[in-house]
This record gives sequence, C-alpha cells and structure tokens, in this order.
Amino acid sequence: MDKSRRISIMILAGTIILFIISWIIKSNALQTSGMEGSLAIRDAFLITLAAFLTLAIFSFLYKDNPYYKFAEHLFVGVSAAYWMCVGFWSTFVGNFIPKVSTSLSEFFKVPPKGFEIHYFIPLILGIMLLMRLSSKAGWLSRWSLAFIVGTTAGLNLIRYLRTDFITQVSNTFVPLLVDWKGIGPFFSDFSLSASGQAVMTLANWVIFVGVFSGLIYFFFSKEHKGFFGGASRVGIWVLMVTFGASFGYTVMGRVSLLVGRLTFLFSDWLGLVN
Amino acid sequence: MNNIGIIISVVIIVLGLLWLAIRSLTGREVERRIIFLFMGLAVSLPLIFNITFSEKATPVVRNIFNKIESLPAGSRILISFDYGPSMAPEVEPMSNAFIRHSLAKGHKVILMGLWATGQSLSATAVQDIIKPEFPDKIDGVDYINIGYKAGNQGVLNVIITDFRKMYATDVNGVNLDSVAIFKGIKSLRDMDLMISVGGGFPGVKEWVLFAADPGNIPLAGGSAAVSAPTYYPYYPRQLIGLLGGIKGAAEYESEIKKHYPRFADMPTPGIKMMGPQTLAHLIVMAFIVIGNLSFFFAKRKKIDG
Amino acid sequence: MKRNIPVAITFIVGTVLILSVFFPPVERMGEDFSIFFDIIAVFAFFLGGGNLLRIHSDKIYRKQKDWGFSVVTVVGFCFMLAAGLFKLWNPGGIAADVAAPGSLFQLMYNWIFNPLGATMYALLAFYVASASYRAFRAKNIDATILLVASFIILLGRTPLGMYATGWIPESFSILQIPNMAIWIMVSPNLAGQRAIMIGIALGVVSMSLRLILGVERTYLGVDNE
Amino acid sequence: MTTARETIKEAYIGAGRVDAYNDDMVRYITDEQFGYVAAVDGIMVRERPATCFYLGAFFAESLILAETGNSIGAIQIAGTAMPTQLPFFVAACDYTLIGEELFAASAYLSGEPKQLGSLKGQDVGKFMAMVAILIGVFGATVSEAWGGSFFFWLTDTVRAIFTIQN
Repeated sequence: MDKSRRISIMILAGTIILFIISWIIKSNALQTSGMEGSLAIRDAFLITLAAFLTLAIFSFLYKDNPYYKFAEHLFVGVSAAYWMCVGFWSTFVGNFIPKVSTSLSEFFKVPPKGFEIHYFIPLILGIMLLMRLSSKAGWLSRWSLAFIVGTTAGLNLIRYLRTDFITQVSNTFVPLLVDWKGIGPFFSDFSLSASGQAVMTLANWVIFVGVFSGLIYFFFSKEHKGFFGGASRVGIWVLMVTFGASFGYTVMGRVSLLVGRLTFLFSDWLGLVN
Repeated sequence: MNNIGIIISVVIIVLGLLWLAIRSLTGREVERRIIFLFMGLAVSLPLIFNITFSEKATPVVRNIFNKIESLPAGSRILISFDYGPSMAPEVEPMSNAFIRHSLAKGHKVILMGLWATGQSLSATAVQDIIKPEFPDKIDGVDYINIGYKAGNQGVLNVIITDFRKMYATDVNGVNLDSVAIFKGIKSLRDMDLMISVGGGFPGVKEWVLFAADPGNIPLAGGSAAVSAPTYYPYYPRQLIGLLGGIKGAAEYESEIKKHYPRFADMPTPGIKMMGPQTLAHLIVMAFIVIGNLSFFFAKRKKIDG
Repeated sequence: MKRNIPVAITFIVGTVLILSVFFPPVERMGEDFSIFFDIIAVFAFFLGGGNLLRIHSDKIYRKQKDWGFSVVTVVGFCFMLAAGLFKLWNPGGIAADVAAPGSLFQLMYNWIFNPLGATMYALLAFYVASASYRAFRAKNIDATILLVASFIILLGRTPLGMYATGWIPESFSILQIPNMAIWIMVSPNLAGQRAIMIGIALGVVSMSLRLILGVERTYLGVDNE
Repeated sequence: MTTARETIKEAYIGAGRVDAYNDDMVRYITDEQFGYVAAVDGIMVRERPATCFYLGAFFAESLILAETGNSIGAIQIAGTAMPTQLPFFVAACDYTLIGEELFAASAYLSGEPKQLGSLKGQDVGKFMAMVAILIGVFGATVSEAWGGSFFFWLTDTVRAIFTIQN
C-alpha cells in the first residue's frame, strides 16, 4: 500500500470517529435540554450529518477532494428526486388524476373533478417528452417541446410587451421640474424626503437621461458617432452605476449565504452561540 | 460583550489587512487560501461575539409595512415561497417576518409556492412559526397552506382567473370549497395583497408580469440581494415595496419589533446577520483597494524601470 | 412530419394564448393550455430524473473514471425518490402533505438537501473575496465608476455608512452615504435597469413572435436523417 | 460537443488553416458547475493562454474564471446576457460585451439575414420608445411647470397609447 493511500484511509477513519463523537455529544446535549431519548438520538444524527456535509463542501476551498465530490454528487441525486416527488404529488396527482379517473382519485385520496377526455393531451405529450430518453423514438419529444415552447412564447409575448416595454416607457414620462418655486427654495433643501424638490428634480433628470441614453447605447442601427456617440457614452456610464449597484448587492447576497451556513455550524451544531 | 467583541474583531482584521497590504505592495504573491481564511474570520468573529447594530427602515421597506398595517383586519394576504436552499438564509427571515406581521394584525394568510422547495418551506413555516407562536389561529380559517404547483408562469396564468382550476385542495388534501378562508375567493384578484418571497425564476418578476400588472393587484416583494436591483423599474407603480437581501429583512424585523411588543423577544436572524455582514463588506472593500494599489504600484515600477 | 407538426403545434398554442388575453371565448382554452403546460412540466422533472439516472448508470456500467461517485448520486436519488413517492414515515399517511413535518422526505430536505445546496452557494462568498483582491481593477473610467458605485452601496447597506456620515445636517442629508445608496437604487440604477429591461422585453417579444411564426426552429434540433 | 467541433473546424477551414485544427482542441469537461470551474482553472494555469474569451450564459462561475484569467495575465474579453454576472465581468475583464451587444456582434460578424432582421426590428422598437419618451417627458414637464390643457392632453394621449387595458 503506498503512502498517499494510507493517508487517505487514515483521514477517512478520523472523519468517521469525529462523526460518531459529535453524534454522541450532541445526543447528550439534546437530552439534557429536555428532548425525549430516541428523538434526541435521531436529531443529533441529522444535525451532525448536515454539519459534516457542510464541511465537506467547504473543503473544496482547500482543494478539490473526494469528500467534496461525494457531497456534490449526493446533492445532484437528492435534488433531482426532490423536484420529481413534489411535482408528482402536487401537480400530477393534484391536477391530472382527479380529471381522468375516479378510482385513482380514491386511491390517492383527492376529490374527483369529473372526467374530461382532453386531459389525456398532456399525458400523451408528457409521455412523448419522456421518449427523449430513447434514441430511436427521441424525435417524438419534439411535439411536446413544441407545446412547451408555444405556451411560453404565447404567455410571454403579451406580458413582456405590456409590463416590461409599454409600461416602462410610460413610467418614464417624468416632469423635469418638480414643484418649482424658484431658485432659492430649490437650493435650500437637499434632504432625501419627498419634499426635497431639488432631489426629486435631479432624480427625474437622471431617470430620463439614463433611460434615453441607455436605449441609445443598445441601438445598433446607427454608428455611435457625434451626438449619438456622446449619448451612448453617457448611457454606458449610467449602466456602470447600475452594474455597481448590482455588484454591491451581489457581494452582500453571497456573504449572507456564508453567514447563514456559519450560523448553522456555530449555533445549531457546536452550540457556541445561541 | 458587544464592545469587547467589536474591538477584538477589528484589531484582528486590521492587523491582518496591514500584513496583507505590506506584502502585496512589496510585490509578493498572496495565496488564495489566505484570502479565504480572512473572509472566514471576518464572518466568524462577529458571529461568535454576537455583534449587532440597530436598524432603521428605509422607504422601500416601510411601504410594505405600512400597507399591511393599513389594511383592515381580516384582509387576505397571499405569501408565495419562491426560493430554495440557495437563497434561504437571506429570504427566510423575510417570509417569517411577513407571516408574523400579517397574523398579528389579524389578516388571513394564504401560503403557496412556485418553487418545489416552497412545499417544504411553507410546511416548515406553519410548523415553526404559526403553530407555536399563534396557537389561537386555526388552519383553514385564519391561514392555509396550499403548497406548490409545477408550471411557473403557467400557474399564475390560471389562478389569476380561477384558483380552484389549479388548486382543488390544500396540502393536506382538504377541499378548498370546504374551508372558511376560501369563501368568496375566486381568483388572485380577490387578494388584498400578494407577497412573493424569492429572487430567481420564477419569482418577483413573474408575479409582476403575470399577476400584479394584468390583474392590477398590489404586490410586495422580498428578494435575494442578487436580483433585487433588477426589480427597481417596477417600484413603486407595479411593486409597492421591496426587501432587498438580508438588510431589507433586518429593517423589516426592526420595524415589527418597534410596533408590536409581543415580538420583543422574537428571533431576529436578519438583524443578527448584519454584524458579520458589515465586517465582510469592509474586508471586500479593503481587498479591492489593496489589490488596486498594488496593481498600479507594480505598473508604475515597470514603466520606471 | 418530424418538423412540420411541431411548428404547427407551436403556432396554434402560441396564438391561442395570445388571443385568450383579448377574447373571452378563447380565455377558457388558454387556461386549459396553461394547465396542460403545468402537467407537462412535471414530466420534464421526470425526464430530468431519468436522464440523470441514465448518465450515471452508464458511467457505473462502463466503470468510467470516478464511477464510485455516480453510485452516490444514484443511491441518493433512489432514497429520496422512495421517501417521497411512498411518503415514508409520513404522520398523515397518503393523504397528507408530501413535505409534512416529521416525514422522511422533509427530514432529508432539512438535513441533506438544504445544507448541501446552501453551502454550495456559500462558497461564492470566498470567491468574491479573492476576486476582489486579485481581479477587480479600476483600469478604465467604466470600471472605476462601477467600483465607486459599488462602494457606496456596500457602505450604505451597513451601519458603517451612518456612522461615517451621520453628522451631515438634515437639509443636505442626500450626502449621507445610506441616503446616497438609496438614491442610487431609485435613480441611476432604476434608469439603467429600465433601459436593459426595455431591451430584453423587445428581445423576448421578437423571439416569441419568431417561434410562434415558425421562423426560429433551432429548438427542434438538427435532423440526422 | 459535436456541434462545437463542427463550428471550430469550419472556422479554421474558413481562415484557410485547416491543417492547424485537431479534434482535441475542443474538450468536454463535465456538467457539474464547480467541477467544471476547477478543471478550466487548471487548464488555464497550465497552458497560460494569451487571451481568454468568455461568451454565452454564465452563472456563479464567471467570477472564478475571470480571477484566474487575471492572475495569469491574459487579456480577457467577456460577453454575456446574464444581468447578475455582468458586473463581475466588467470589473475583471479588459473588454465586455453587454447583453444585446453579444447578439449584435454575432449578427454582424456572421451577417446572417435572419439575425440582422430581428436586430433591426428591435431597433425600430427602441426608436419608438425613445420618441415616446421624448414627447412624454416634454409634455409632463411643460404641464407640471406652466399648466396648460394642451400639454396635459398631449401627455395623457401618449400615455394612453402606451397603456393596454384588458
């Protein structure tokens, strides 16, 4: 047996021993906090398991290793099965079965809704979709794909046109002078409350110029030269501020996830903080 | 404890950053794992020392709070769980806060989800929040969990005209026609407020596109920080307010704590997470500054030499 | 047959859904199509599971590199599937919520699925840190604007911003960093996002039209016949 | 994978250098997100390319790729329509194609009429939006500052055109 193999077996043994120790300590801790015996042992096992899986993923930061690979592969399998099960019970049993069979409805204990033959359409299309798994009849899945694509396109077309195009354009009809009372009052109030007319005016200017020049930036039919070039330059600056905001928010979000996991390790598992 | 903790954490971090700055300005490589270690410390120290700050709600958050406050008791509020584990630490505090606030105000709460994981999350919310904290509220009368349906925007396109076509029962198989809370509800248009909690697809955006805007129904959002900025064009006309990331959750928690004495001792994961968050932001900014300084330093040296 | 029928299906379904917005008689049909879509979505999950199983059992069968980990995937998959489909340990039996508290399915969600998924994404915090140190450079005006704006947001979304600039009087409160952060979100960020949103909306509309009219057929794949 | 090989091969043929192409240049790594990143990182560090292009849909891996590219001193050019990943690419790469620029670039480079046509169509939409915004803002400003029924009417009319009721 070579050296690296020996080391990895030792690490594995160490991990298992640590796991068992943690399980025992955690069960005791849960029992002293008043939990019933068998339940405490079960929960202690689950918490320890979750903690070790968490650590297995974090071990990727050191380098790619078998523990990380184990955890990642487990995740892939579990998550696929999770979506399948929930989809099956909620939508297949909940929406399809009651429409096609009374006896099946009774078996699954869902209220039957009366027989409707056209509900076999999604069943047939669904089975055709599964044909994708076969190399010979795979082309049949195109029919179901066509249905999915058609529905998505039909649903999206009107809604995006209305909400993300038309309404966004009309929401940009902002007055460039808000509540004008003269130069003096204009410069006297730079607070962020709604009454600060200078701030409101400034905000409206930024929205107007920003949206307009941003659209110019994404306008490709005319070369970006002269006035057009200048406007698209302003457009890119506004977009950069936008990306800066996204950047800040993304950093914030990523950190939150880490805080969440460390909170679990420190409080739920190790009990260091309450 | 708070002060000593802050001092210890800041001293450790500042000393570390100084070391890093000197090292990188003199042109020596710093290994990636050391940077990782810094990040781990910046988050762990405030957690262990339990450092917290006070929060004040910003207008985009307060709008949601005021909306729930201003609705007459008994209004119908729908909360959709549109997230999974990848966002849970950020947005779970939000959904919990919305549920607490709505039930305390005496509203009727309907829980659902457009993500399959929403099925587990809403069940957890009922088990961990509603049952222990509101023992007088009755399932089917004051709240109901109707769970998840597959189909993303396809689901919204149905329930905006007819709830029962999509949802015949709640998660426990109870017929919606037999529960008190669903009397008089035909579609989403009968809701007084809808709240989507989540930040991916489907999420707040799909709720605006396929429910709030076509049905003209008030919608509030709780979003993971990553996608929160993209929802601002909808604010305030198509989206009455938005909690963006953990900061939004913390602000909302502080707002309900301020107005409801019964929540004085409630767990506030959002507020608790802001301590580590603050130090981590500082670290990231310091890294960017140090990295840029050493970059320009090295460039100048090259030009001079 | 292999191409024309799918194109026809897309056309009919898409058109019905568009018309259902404007004409009440078609509304019911539009609803039905939406429900069909939702049911087919479940089959897409089945397809996903089937595909996963096929790829990994193939790997195991051929003893490809790292096939042992494929066993982990398959075992995890089957275990979760059994827990969910048969509602194992579910206190309410078959009628109850599949994710009822105490059921094996919900336990596995809480203690395996959730920690794994959340930690995968938590790794990114570390990569953000190291990219901050080694990659984000203010090498031109654009990147500088981006980084300055992000600093204002990062400071403004923590109590630090208030501590640093809280002394600025109320009448100039926009200069306080938290307020600047708010202002960035509701003005330039809104403007930029709106320009992007309008562009994307036009893209979605044009793509949907091309799909419905059968101009765009790449989703049908390449014919090998 | 096969499609990718075909595309690259065609490009080499197009440039008249078919001899420089071999199938190993295009590799499939894995479909797991982080496994893929780790592998690409390794390749980048070992082979030290002079230029890295990142084009297409990226998720969280964008950041790790761009960081590695930076550390080996490569010129980096990115292009993606993923709004959440754009900031990282802009901050870390030398040049970034933002959103539709990516599609526009591909349309102009390929010169395919179908792609160009849809690009033109979208530009018409943008042009309409710009004109509407100019009129709407002008009307809103004038009616806010001086009142005047004509401008109220103008703004309302443009607004009405841009509102669908259903």
